[in-house]
Amino acid sequence: MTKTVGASIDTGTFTKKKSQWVEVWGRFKKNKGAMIGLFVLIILIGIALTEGLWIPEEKVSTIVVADRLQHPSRAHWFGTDEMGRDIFWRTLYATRFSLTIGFVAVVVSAVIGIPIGAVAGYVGGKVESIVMRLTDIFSAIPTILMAIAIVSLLGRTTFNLMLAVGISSVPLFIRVTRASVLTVKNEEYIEAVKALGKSDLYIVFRHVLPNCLSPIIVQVTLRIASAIISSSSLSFLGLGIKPPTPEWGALLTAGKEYIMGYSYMCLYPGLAIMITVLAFNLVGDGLRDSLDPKLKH
Amino acid sequence: KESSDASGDSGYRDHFVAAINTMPVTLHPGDNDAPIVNDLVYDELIRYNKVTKEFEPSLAVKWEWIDDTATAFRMELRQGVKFHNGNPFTAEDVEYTLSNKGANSNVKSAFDHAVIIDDYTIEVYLKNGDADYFSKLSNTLYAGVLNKASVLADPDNGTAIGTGPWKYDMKGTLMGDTYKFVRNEEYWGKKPITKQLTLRYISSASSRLIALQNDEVQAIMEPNAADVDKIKNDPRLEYHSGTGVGPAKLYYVGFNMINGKGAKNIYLRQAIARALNLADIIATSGDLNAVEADGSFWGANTAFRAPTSAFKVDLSYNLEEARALVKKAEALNGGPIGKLTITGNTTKAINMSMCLVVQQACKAIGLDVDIEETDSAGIKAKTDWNNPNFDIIQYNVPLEDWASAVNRMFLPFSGNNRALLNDDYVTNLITKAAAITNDAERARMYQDLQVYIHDNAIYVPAYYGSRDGAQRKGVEGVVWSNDGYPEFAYATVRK
Amino acid sequence: MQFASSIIRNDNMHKYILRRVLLLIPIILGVSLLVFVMTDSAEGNVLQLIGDDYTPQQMAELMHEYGYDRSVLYRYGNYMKGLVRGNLGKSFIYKRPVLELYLQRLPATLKLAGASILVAIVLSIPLGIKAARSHGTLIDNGSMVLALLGLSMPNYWLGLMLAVLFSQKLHWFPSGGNLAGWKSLVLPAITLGTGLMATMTRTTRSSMLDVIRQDYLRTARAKGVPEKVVIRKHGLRNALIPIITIIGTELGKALGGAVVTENVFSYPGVGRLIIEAVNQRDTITVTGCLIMTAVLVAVIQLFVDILYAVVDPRLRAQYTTGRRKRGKKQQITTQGAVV
Amino acid sequence: MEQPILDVRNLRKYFKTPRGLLHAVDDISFTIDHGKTLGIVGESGCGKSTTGRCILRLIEPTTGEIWFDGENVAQMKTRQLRAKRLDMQIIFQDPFSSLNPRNTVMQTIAEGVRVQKIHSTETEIQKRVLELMDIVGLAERLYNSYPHELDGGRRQRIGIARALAVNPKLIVCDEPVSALDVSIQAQILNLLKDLQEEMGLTYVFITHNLGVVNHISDEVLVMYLGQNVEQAHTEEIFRNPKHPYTQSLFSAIPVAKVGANKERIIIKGEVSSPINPPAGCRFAPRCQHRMPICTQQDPVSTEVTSGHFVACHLYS
Amino acid sequence: MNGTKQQNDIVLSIKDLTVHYEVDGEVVEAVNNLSLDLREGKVLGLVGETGAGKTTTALSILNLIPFPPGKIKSGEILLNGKNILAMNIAELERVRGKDVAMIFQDPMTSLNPVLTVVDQVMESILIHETSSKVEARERAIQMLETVGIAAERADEYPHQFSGGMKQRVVIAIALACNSRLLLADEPTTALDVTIQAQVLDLMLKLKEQFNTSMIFITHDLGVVAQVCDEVAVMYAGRIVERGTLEDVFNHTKHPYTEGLFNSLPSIEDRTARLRPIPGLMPDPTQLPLGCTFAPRCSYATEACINTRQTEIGFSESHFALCSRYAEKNFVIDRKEID
Ligand SMILES: Nc1ncnc2c1ncn2[C@@H]1O[C@H](COP(=O)(O)OP(=O)(O)OP(=O)(O)O)[C@@H](O)[C@H]1O
Ligand SMILES: Nc1ncnc2c1ncn2[C@@H]1O[C@H](COP(=O)(O)OP(=O)(O)OP(=O)(O)O)[C@@H](O)[C@H]1O
Ligand SMILES: [Mg+2]
Ligand SMILES: [Mg+2]
Repeated sequence: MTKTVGASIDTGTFTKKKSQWVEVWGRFKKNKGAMIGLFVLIILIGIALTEGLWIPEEKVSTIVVADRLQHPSRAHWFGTDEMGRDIFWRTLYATRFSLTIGFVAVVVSAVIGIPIGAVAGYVGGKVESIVMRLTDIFSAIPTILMAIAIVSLLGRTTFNLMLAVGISSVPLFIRVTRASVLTVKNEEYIEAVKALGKSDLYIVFRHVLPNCLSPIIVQVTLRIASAIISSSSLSFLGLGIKPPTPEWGALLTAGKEYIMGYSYMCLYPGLAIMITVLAFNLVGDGLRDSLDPKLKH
Repeated sequence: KESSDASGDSGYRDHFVAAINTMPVTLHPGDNDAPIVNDLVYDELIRYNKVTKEFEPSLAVKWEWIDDTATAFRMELRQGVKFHNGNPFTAEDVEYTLSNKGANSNVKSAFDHAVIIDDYTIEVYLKNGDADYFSKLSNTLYAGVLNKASVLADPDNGTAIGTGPWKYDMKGTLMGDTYKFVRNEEYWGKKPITKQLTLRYISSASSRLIALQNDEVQAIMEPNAADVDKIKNDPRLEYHSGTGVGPAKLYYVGFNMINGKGAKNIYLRQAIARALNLADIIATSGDLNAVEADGSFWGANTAFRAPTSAFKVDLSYNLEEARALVKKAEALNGGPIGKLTITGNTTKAINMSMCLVVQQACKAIGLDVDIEETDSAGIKAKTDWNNPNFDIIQYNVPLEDWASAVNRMFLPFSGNNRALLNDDYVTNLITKAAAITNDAERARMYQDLQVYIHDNAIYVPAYYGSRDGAQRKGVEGVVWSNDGYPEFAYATVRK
Repeated sequence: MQFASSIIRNDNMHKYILRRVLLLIPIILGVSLLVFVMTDSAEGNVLQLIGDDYTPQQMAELMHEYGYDRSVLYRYGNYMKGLVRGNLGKSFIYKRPVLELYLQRLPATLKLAGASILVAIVLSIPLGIKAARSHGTLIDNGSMVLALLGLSMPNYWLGLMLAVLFSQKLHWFPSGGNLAGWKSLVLPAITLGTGLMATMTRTTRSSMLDVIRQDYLRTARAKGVPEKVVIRKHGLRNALIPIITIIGTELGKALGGAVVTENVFSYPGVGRLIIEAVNQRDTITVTGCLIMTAVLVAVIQLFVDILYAVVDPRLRAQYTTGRRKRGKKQQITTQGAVV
Repeated sequence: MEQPILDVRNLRKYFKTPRGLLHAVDDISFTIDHGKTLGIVGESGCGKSTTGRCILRLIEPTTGEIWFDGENVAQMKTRQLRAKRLDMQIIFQDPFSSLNPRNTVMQTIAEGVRVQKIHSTETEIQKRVLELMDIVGLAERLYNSYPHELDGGRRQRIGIARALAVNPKLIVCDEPVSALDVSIQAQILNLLKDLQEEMGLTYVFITHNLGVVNHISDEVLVMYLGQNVEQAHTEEIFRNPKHPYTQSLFSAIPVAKVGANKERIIIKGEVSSPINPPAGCRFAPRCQHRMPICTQQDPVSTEVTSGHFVACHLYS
Repeated sequence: MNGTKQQNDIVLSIKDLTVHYEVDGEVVEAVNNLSLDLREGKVLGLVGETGAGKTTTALSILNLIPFPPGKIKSGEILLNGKNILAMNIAELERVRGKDVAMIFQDPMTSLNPVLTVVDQVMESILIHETSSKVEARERAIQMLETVGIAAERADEYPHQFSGGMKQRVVIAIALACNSRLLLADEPTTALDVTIQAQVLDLMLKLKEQFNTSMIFITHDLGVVAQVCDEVAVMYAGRIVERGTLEDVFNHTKHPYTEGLFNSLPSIEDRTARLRPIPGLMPDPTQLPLGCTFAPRCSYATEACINTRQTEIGFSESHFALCSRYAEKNFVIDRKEID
């Protein structure tokens, strides 16, 4: 075999561009809103991860009857609740619960939804139509109703709440994954890999799923946001987390009975939810824009 | 245009709306957890006057035991009373009310048969002695009188027919939300002034108050304790705490006496009892007029109350003593107690705060307690007699009718006994007392019962809950009672 | 609309509608089975709740009456037998036919969902178009921030705040119930509509942005079509297609969101019925309501699909194949050209 | 005579579609000798790619035999097939969708090298990848680039390198140059020709650019609506097209020469639907020479001169 | 043709047009100092590789460069003597579709999917010619028939048509108002050869019929040879060579044009090795300082790399942008064909 056939031809200019993720990050950085969202999220996640280290337990859960229903003051920045607990510390402490609920719910739905969607999209045929019919059935019931049904029937525990919110958004993940698998699987490089004699499993995990990542990542971020809202709505309806657990929805629910005279009890947890959800939405939007191939060209 | 009838007064609005926090669910009085509607539509046979503590005639004009063991009585009925559908009220209707398929089990389970002497005289025979039967008949939930003919003709809606001052307006009524009534123009008793009455079910206290301030409703049940000051300071509103003679409900902590950790360990139960600072529980209860329970279970009828001095064991709040009792309990147990669970019905926030206080109290004496949250059905499943599955329970019992309360709480295997007590001593006392018509003797027996229960810390009573309400200025005729639901039958509002 | 009816009269459309209606059957089967199986695994039983102070014998009778002494499948079978005859069973708690309860509540919920969707459509479409056309400007960013806020606000929270402000403080609208005519609808509709509006504004904007990039708009401009007409006639009609999908799914969401809103405002709709039923473990009512809601959503979806066909001629052709999605390789022409 | 490396017999591929059976490939037979190039030409949708994919069994043929190297690919078990596929590779038209955007040049090519299992250590693999890049004319510095950083020509080279990595005997080239500009197209064509010479590769070259087919193939097969209408040596078929479709097709090629495009046969109408096609010659609806028999009976492929096959009633 | 006549029949005159796209802080120099004239009834072929700036040039003529990111930096586009770039939007709308019409590159996407084809054809008639719907429709149907689409299919939607037919519809739209100038942007690239032949044939016939001037954009030299009278070869935003068909094809002057011809497989000599232009087009955001083609040019000198090319005229009609011709004896390898 002679050494080269066409090497001499490649003389054209080549400007090394940044790697894709660097490029995505570059676009993301330009989006002010997304950066603010990311900043807020990092703080929130930081609080969630470290709160055990610096938030005194007794501030969060000890009942101090004498301090009941104190309006915000220097001693209690956000006031105290009906059990005399400090709302500032509770709101802060709730970060972990609320984020965990959002994350776990989305992990539940992603872990169930993505493989099913991937298989349905990749295998196609009967499997696909059965899966999609089932998905139709599932999604004929509005998500929140579905979650209500699940939580009320399985029992009102935190775990079941996460499960319910998670399960109710499984159809979404199935759809999103399937749709992007469908486009990816028709790409010619998949066929090229097949021609190399690779197994389907290898192809799905090595080539198909990595290329479906963008819409899934975006969906995950946005779904965490809506999972936080859904779970707090359930709490509000009396089906979710119970008030003593420091979780924003539960704090708010406890506060709703005091909305007339002690509206601060609703205000701060409500703001916390809003800010968190907003941050996730901003980041999700930012990701969508920066991952969107349409904007690449 | 104003109606010209006698009770009509142009100074009053035609329509009165009240917000209630409890949801009437069916049209059958005996099957309805919310007697607030029952009192409007149905009449009881005997009326219990809470002030004089005497029975008064209602649809029955005369009643008396015809034996000594409280198993048979005769009753004479009011004549000329008409049901909403125009049917006359007769003895047949009474028999039917006590024995029909949907009849409340409180009356039905004791009912054996009836002998109708004539249209207005009836003899009723019970299966076993039940000295409280008359008091049961005074409750429209247990024995709101139905019209046999209309129920037989229409099993679904026929039960909506009563003899009471108000008739259901079925068109405007939306079960579970809005209950509309029109005045019964043919009522045998005192006729209401207002022509239309609407009860709206609003579950959130703050929403009820907003509706009141907005004049969407003219009276509300149970405002939030935290809002009471607001109400008092609002010139348009009036606050009413219950004016009845006794407390509405007893909130208590109970133990699983069958296989819970405290079942065989009296020291553990006593330790927990002594660890509870009732003042804390009350302060966090959200019940403004709550009263510390003084060791007895019922306040409705003082005649049955044991004097506190009769108690042999001091179970008052004392952490030192409580800790010592824990030591004893551990010794009895042969080692550390381990984790306990307290089960609470958390459908209402009040229950949860009580669980929290109990948890914190136990922590103070070195007991580790988990809270298990569940709803009513969950509680019922947990306290299933075959498979009870909890250590401590937080629960409450209504005190409107003390006799049933005592049965519900202490009678083993009664459907409602949530703390699972299976004690021969208690059972014997209760069944014996039930068959005694002599009040003094019964009172003594019940007092013994209380001492026993207290000293053994079988139930730890926490506080008597109250009922309250608020109304707009100009509202008249609402009876804000503490030991039962408010009565809206004669509610009116000045224009 | 005559156009629409002519489309429906089209034979293939008939078949398509029939197919869609038949699709309801598995949905109903699936939903009811799901609920039944889950009910069975729940701790505690509604009958224990009802038969609070029943004797064991009475309890046994009750259990028998509702088939609780048999397997789930038996009860499921029984239920389905009833369902075929349009009987959704009798509520454990209310002791009335579930269908009757549902139908009593449905109009209120439909009114609420309809009003909020209407509010959302009327406000969001112009706003979305405006935002897309002024892409990157203050108007665009401002409306997008607003939309995001609307999306991020828990709607029960919004509802509470609205009630405090407009009922308690200003006395403009009733704080709840359904006794004051259209006024009763205002606050709940705004509460429910805000989230929908947010989504719809965003969808309108992005779909409009998509369309603005399309070649056929350039074609139109090259013809000398005035800019306004370009947007209205060429842009909007194409942008409408994803918006219609969104309206369909949002209506479904509205029916779900109504549950929360109705409970904030004590509004007597299906959502409140469901929550009360859930609280009372009235599973048969929950089941019935879920099934009916699923059917309703499916029917709405059907209407949306028909609406689609009105707007998008490409889809009309699809009805001949009965498939919505067009495969990449299926763009085959059947027509021989006439030259 | 030497056995042909590829012998396709009566290949058919029907797709089920909602509107009916789509006859994408309908009874195609041909053979290719070692080291030769068979050009397949035809209009869009006539089944060229489907044929190519069937050869590698990337899609399952409906019926037919595909004898490759003495074995029938169409009958193979999955495992056997996977091994066999390494002797056959494919290069695609679209340089944008044929490379995984998340893999670097190295990763893409190495995937093929790894399959071979000859090179075990990472350094060996790396060495082999660099060697292959060199062969297809990719500068070493592009080693860690991603496809989106490269132009179409370079991307096409990566595709070629990936195919070469497994040392195939046969490469199906599915319009490898259609998406490229002429100057780049020429670079790739030269590369393919050189590779063929050096490595003795056999090509199935699918295209609709007749200039390219003329340049690169030894033999040409003209397809129309899933069927083989004419097949002959390249020179023969360009000099002497027999089938009316081939004639008009060839006359329609615009030639880059002043005054070269005078007499052209412009056929009317467009390709009809491949779904449930009626009996008879598929080209009949557009054919100038249509006879009654054309719409009744399928024409059979006949050898009009040595090695020149035509399926047309005019010649039978 | 005498001088004055020649001046009068100039339909389009582009002078010194420069168009840039500004994306992510980088400037794409899409069209640079481009000048050209088009005479009445003539077809000018604009050839060049992908990204050479052909479409950008055509869009500039309609003043339809998308802004942002595109921006016309300088230049003048005189259409019948009036400067398009100086017009306000109302004037532009009057010119577009009436005086100058455009056929777009991709027939699949340039038709509005939700309007019937006749609607789309009659739209420009309604805007520019008549306000009567009936009349406009009649004329639109006539136009459709002219391009070979039966009247009974006028009320169908684009998706019901094949690619070739869609392109005919696009042509019908462009021709609806008998514009004097037609810009055809690769009208046949997306089509199969046989269909391409049909469409080209049709366009030529129509051009004869209406005496339209045309800018025909393509990258297929074969098509140019078939339809164009004049040719302009673009490279990296500049016209590197222009002249009559004969000039450019037979007396090629620019090395890039030569490279294009050398890259084409020849029908006659199928074994001849192709001689492609090495390398790639320069990155339009970083155009070389000197001659943009110099890095790939086998004739390039040091001077070519460092200094801008100058335009050399070879005849009244034939120009090339190559500095080497300043040297006396410079010739390129490609033989002149007589
Ligand atoms: N997976 C598939 N499902 C259904 N139909 C298909 C599929 N793949 C191809 N077809 C159809 O089969 C026919 C032949 O397709 P094929 O891709 O082989 O054509 P081609 O000659 O390669 O066309 P092109 O020149 O456009 O690449 C076409 O009508 C196409 O629509
Ligand atoms: N909207 C745009 N934004 C940014 N850059 C653009 C845009 N449109 C064109 N360009 C750039 O301008 C240059 C010229 O593009 P143009 O479309 O005019 O080329 P072309 O010759 O028509 O190419 P093709 O043959 O691919 O149609 C290219 O580098 C292209 O990337
Ligand atoms: Mg192909
Ligand atoms: Mg272009």
